[in-house]
Amino acid sequence: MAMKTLIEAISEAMDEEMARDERVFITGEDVGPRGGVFRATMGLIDKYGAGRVVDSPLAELSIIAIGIGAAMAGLRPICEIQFADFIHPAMNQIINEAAKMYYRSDGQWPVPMVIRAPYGGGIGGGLYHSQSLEAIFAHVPGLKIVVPSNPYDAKGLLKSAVRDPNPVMFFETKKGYRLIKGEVPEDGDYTVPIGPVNVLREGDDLTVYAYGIMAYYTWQAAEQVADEDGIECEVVDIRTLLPLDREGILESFKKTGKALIVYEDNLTMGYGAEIAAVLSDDGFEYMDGPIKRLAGPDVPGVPFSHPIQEAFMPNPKKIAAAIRDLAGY
Amino acid sequence: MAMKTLIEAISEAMDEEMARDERVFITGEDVGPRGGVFRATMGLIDKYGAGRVVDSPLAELSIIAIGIGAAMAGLRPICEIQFADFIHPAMNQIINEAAKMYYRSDGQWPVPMVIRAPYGGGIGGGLYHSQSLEAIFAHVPGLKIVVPSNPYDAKGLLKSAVRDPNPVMFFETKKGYRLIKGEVPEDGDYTVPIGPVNVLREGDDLTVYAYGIMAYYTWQAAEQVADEDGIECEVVDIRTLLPLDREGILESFKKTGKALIVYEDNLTMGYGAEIAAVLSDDGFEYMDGPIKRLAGPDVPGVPFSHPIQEAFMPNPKKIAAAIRDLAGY
Amino acid sequence: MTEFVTVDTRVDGALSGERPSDNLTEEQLLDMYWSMLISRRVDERAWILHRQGRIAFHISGIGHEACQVAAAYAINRGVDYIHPYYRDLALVLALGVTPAQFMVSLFGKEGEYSSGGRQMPSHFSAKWLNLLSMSSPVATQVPQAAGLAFAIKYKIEQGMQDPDDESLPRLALTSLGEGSTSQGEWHEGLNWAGVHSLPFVCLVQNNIYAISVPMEQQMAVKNVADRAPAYGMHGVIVDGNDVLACYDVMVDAAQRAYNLDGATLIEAKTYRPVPHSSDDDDRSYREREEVEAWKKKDPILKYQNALLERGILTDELLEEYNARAKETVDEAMRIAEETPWPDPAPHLHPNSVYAPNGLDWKG
Amino acid sequence: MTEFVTVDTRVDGALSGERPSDNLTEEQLLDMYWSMLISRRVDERAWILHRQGRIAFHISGIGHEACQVAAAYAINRGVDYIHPYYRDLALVLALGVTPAQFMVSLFGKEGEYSSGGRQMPSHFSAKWLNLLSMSSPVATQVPQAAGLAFAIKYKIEQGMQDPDDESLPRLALTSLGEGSTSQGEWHEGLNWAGVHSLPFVCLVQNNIYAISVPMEQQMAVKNVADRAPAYGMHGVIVDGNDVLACYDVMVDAAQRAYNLDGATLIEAKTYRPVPHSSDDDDRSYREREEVEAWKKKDPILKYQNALLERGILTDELLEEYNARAKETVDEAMRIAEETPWPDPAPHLHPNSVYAPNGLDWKG
Ligand SMILES: Cc1ncc(C[n+]2csc(CCOP(=O)(O)OP(=O)(O)O)c2C)c(N)n1
Ligand SMILES: Cc1ncc(C[n+]2csc(CCOP(=O)(O)OP(=O)(O)O)c2C)c(N)n1
Ligand SMILES: [Mg+2]
Ligand SMILES: [Mg+2]
Repeated sequence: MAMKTLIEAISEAMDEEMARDERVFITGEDVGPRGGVFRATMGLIDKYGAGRVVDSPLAELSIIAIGIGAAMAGLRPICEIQFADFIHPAMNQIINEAAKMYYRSDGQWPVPMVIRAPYGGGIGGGLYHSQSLEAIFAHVPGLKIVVPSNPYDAKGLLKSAVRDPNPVMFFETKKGYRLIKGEVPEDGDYTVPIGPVNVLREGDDLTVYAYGIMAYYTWQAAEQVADEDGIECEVVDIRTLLPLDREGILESFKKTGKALIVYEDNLTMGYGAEIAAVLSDDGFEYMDGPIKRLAGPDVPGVPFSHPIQEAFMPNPKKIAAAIRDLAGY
Repeated sequence: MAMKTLIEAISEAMDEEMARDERVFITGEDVGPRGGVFRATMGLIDKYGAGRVVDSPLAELSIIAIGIGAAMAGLRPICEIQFADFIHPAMNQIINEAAKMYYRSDGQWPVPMVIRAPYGGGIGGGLYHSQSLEAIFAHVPGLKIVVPSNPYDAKGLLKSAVRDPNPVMFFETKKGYRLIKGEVPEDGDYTVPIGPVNVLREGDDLTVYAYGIMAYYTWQAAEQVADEDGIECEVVDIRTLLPLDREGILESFKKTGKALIVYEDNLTMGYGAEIAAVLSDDGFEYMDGPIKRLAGPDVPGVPFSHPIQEAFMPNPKKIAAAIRDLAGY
Repeated sequence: MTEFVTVDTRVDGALSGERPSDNLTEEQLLDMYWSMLISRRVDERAWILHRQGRIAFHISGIGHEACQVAAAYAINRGVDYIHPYYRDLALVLALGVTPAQFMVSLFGKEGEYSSGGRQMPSHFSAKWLNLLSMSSPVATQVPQAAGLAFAIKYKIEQGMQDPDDESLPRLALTSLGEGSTSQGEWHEGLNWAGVHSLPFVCLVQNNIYAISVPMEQQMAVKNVADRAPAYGMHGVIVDGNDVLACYDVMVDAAQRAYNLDGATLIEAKTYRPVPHSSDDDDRSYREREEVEAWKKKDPILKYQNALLERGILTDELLEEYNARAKETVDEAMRIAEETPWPDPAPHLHPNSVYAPNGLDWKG
Repeated sequence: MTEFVTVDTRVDGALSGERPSDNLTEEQLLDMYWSMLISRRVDERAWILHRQGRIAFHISGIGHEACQVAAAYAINRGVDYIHPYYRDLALVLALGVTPAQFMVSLFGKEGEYSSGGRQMPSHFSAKWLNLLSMSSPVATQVPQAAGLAFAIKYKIEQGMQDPDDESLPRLALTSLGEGSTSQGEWHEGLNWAGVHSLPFVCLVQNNIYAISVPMEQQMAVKNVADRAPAYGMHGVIVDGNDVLACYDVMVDAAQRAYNLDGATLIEAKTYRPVPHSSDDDDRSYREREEVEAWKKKDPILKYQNALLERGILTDELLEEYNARAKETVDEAMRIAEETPWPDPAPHLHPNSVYAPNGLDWKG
């Protein structure tokens, strides 16, 4: 095992999948010589050529549509959207097309493609370089949605995504790209299955659900409240948001009876709403307190100005406070 | 008062607002001589001219963007999207632009516009003429979202929408256009405020939350179970989905302690998730049973074939059954 | 970078040099006639079924048969990719979808060929013919077809496909109406086709209306093909009611694609003599005289007369064809009626939503 | 329907007839020089601040000053609508945004002029100048600007506005980079402008790169303006580093708009001699020689030399201007530093999200 950053793990996954399968190609803005604005595809054009690492025109819907067409023709596109905030022009292609193709053709036309997009705030990106988009897409049957929280999962899940015969949206915490480090097997082709949630930390007092960088922050907060207050949280990293592992979600709740859901996206209709809905129905008999959500406020975006941004974003401190509140219920 | 269909009420609202305010204009596909494919704008071009009832090119993002630009310049656009299913090309303009404009300019540029779109299934429309889109937009702070269930509300809410200084999405149940009839004041300029929920029927046993045609069906089901089983449901018509009237939602729940949420959209991350999340947090201490959702299954669309469509759609019978189940909890 | 291409105005019939259609055998010429005729008859029956209240919806290809059948015959049928639009009934029948399959789809009966009855009629799909699956939002197929064409070029360039292997798709053809070219999807799709010089053909069936909206409220050009230069594409205008003229330009475009010599935008000028769909009433937006005038230019009539004149078609043959068409349609109807309604359960099951893990899709 | 417009290639300087710029007074000529200079100096200071780690981000207008300042001076400044893009620093300063306001925005300090500090720097907005609010997704402003132009024409046609009233906006100008023309938003916006012959001007600042992606991977035409005919728009190509040439074509376009005579697409050929933004490193995608060659064509240098040659600018004046520029920038910096950080609360309050009920917005 070697220590890798999140983005290194992601780059490695793409590199290995391209080496493994000639059908895999990458397209997106600046993915070629520039190596992507976050450098996730750095060096791949030198290794695999401009035919397989294709700088697209500045046109997101076409990036996705080219991917859909190529996937139906048997290739394995990895489409990079430079920032998740710019995925909206492609929503028609993703929601009405990629997600519905297999179903609408009664299985005739699968769409095996991956859509990678850096998401999330806290990097001074303002309204349009900070968005979380998972909630909207989590309402779209036919998509799979993955949001890894650590390098091991990121690499293993991305490889699974490339091999999955369905459209997989792969959201990457850009704030965590270089911040989050972790062990990744030195070599050897491992995958992490798309589907099951992952318990990052066991505990009996309450369950905190999160994904992406919020799972990372939650784990930090959980360690802190364990140290300082003796509160033992179970931290469930949802990882695959769609299709949701309902049993996995419920299992922990049956033990603790208390749930906090953390996400940085706007509160209302954010992904935590679905977790709360599942728990308050299937988990009703285990409920031992209100289902709490800690999320971004309902304003149209993450503000740029530093103090406002900080006030917007959940962080380990706010999470710890929410844990203490709920534990004390 | 006169009996009107839902669509008549909607047409009247537009007619009266155009007569009242020269800034109001309509654009969309086939809204001119054709009067809209559902005939909502029938006759308006004769009355107000082709300058105010403007057949757009077949291009939804431009319909919305023209509306945004015109609204910022002081007009009052009513943009018609022919079927909600075709709004996706405009999601960038709605989510990233219309919704965020006022906030991103610190109040410099309001966007007073209305986006009308017929939604919903049960009319043999298959995957692309049956969609419910409210859940996705309900996650977008800056938008207001209205879904009327009856002619009186439809007319009054649409007039409020035209006068609202914000972008208002107005979803119209196309199945209910001619099916749902109700009393509408003969003349006299009334409005219904955007915001508060409306209790359609009082009851102590449990609360059913719904909107649009599902509120209409729910009311029918509630009458039936009252007659047949003596179960008294409170039926809360949410009407304004964003911003949500949290107090209005909670008020009924505090009385009944049991909630069923009905929507025809896909279950997962549908609008009912947010209601469940609100109730299981702020309403926890009143909970007297699991929060139940009755919704469309998680398949990518409403199928065309009649028996499959029927199996997909919630209807009064299924709602009554869900009410009985919950009442018996 | 492809050079601009000036627009070729074959609509005036000013064809010079050898015409590919000159090489069509009598049998082929008659096959094409049959394809147009059977499509028309199936289509007419659908209107009748709708009027009888037996089906809920029909959207028609009447009037568009010439350019569609020409397209099917000019390419490698059943092998090249076709990403069609809802008016392409003649195209998909010429490709190999059967009248019975289409009839079943009108009802949404069990085992419906394109979607298992999940989609509305005329939302074609037939993997076995490399006919792609249609949605309703217009123009979405255009950039996807560029993606199919991209894959063809990719496979050739990466040594995964022999460029001359006729058992594999060598072009992607997509079609749509003139109104749909207002969509950003069209712009972005054609832009890719031009930038990457893809084996791509875009067939715009210009019937001068998008439901009720006429050309001049749709675009500020006289011809859709006038936009080809904006994408470095070859642009052609053709009389869309003249099947052989359409065949000529389609063959030309197909050859260009097979040679990886650039993408082509074909504008077929035609007309829809019937309402937009069974939900439409076209009297609100166009004069009856206009409709009647166009009916005189009917593509089937036109071709029929040409073939009669050339002695390829005879009155007996014509009678035989009409009888065969009626039989075929009756038989298709019988099959559709006898087909049972589907059991909803599998169509609402999660397994219907996702392709199974481990499926190694090869296209 | 507007007729096609052949592209005018003023890039070669082949101007004939009277040039609007011939009528500019010396004062106006010097004002324009000052506008270019102050923008450059503010911009350079922003780069320094970033290098010093005092600000987090800067996106630059360096190299683009000529076409931007020309645009500001050719229209009815502060009255006509401008829907800009992030590189338009010189344009917005020439319009009336102050260097201090811009400096405050670099930090996101309290009361920031465009968004209260909610947006990243260079996301301009100034209602009092009819400068519209920018987002980051490229090209979204284009169809919105068509909407602004639509409103102008609407008000005139409905008798709500006197067409000659210069106190009201009579055109909408929007600008963007060449890469952004690949977006469907651009297509749909220009299509409206053409169909409705709107008082609309689209200024494409073609610096031949979209971040790292060069023209030839972006479009299959040599000039963006080659696409104007596809929209029934007037198309013009101009040397974007020649402020007076830009002024000439801008005046022409503005007059056309004021006369409701049609929409114009202007392509200003220019270059970005600096990285795309402070996050970029342009060495991975272009040769230093190319950058150096373009630096020789710097628009300020070019204009300065022309003015010196004509005796309008003198060495003393130049020195004075430079001193004044330094002072202005220093003062702007001082103000920015002294401005406090904002209190987050009002920016996260629901009241910040929705315009209040009852507001009767008049634009
Ligand atoms: C994105 C989208 N918007 C609206 C519609 C509704 N609609 C269906 S067909 C049509 C007109 C299409 O006109 P055109 O492209 O000219 O094709 P034609 O039907 O004339 O062959 C419209 C508006 C749609 N299907 N998709
Ligand atoms: C929809 C969208 N996609 C991607 C981006 C990221 N991005 C910002 S600027 C830019 C390049 C723009 O190039 P061009 O239009 O040529 O303008 P220039 O920066 O060269 O002036 C890109 C890709 C964006 N802002 N919006
Ligand atoms: Mg048409
Ligand atoms: Mg550029």
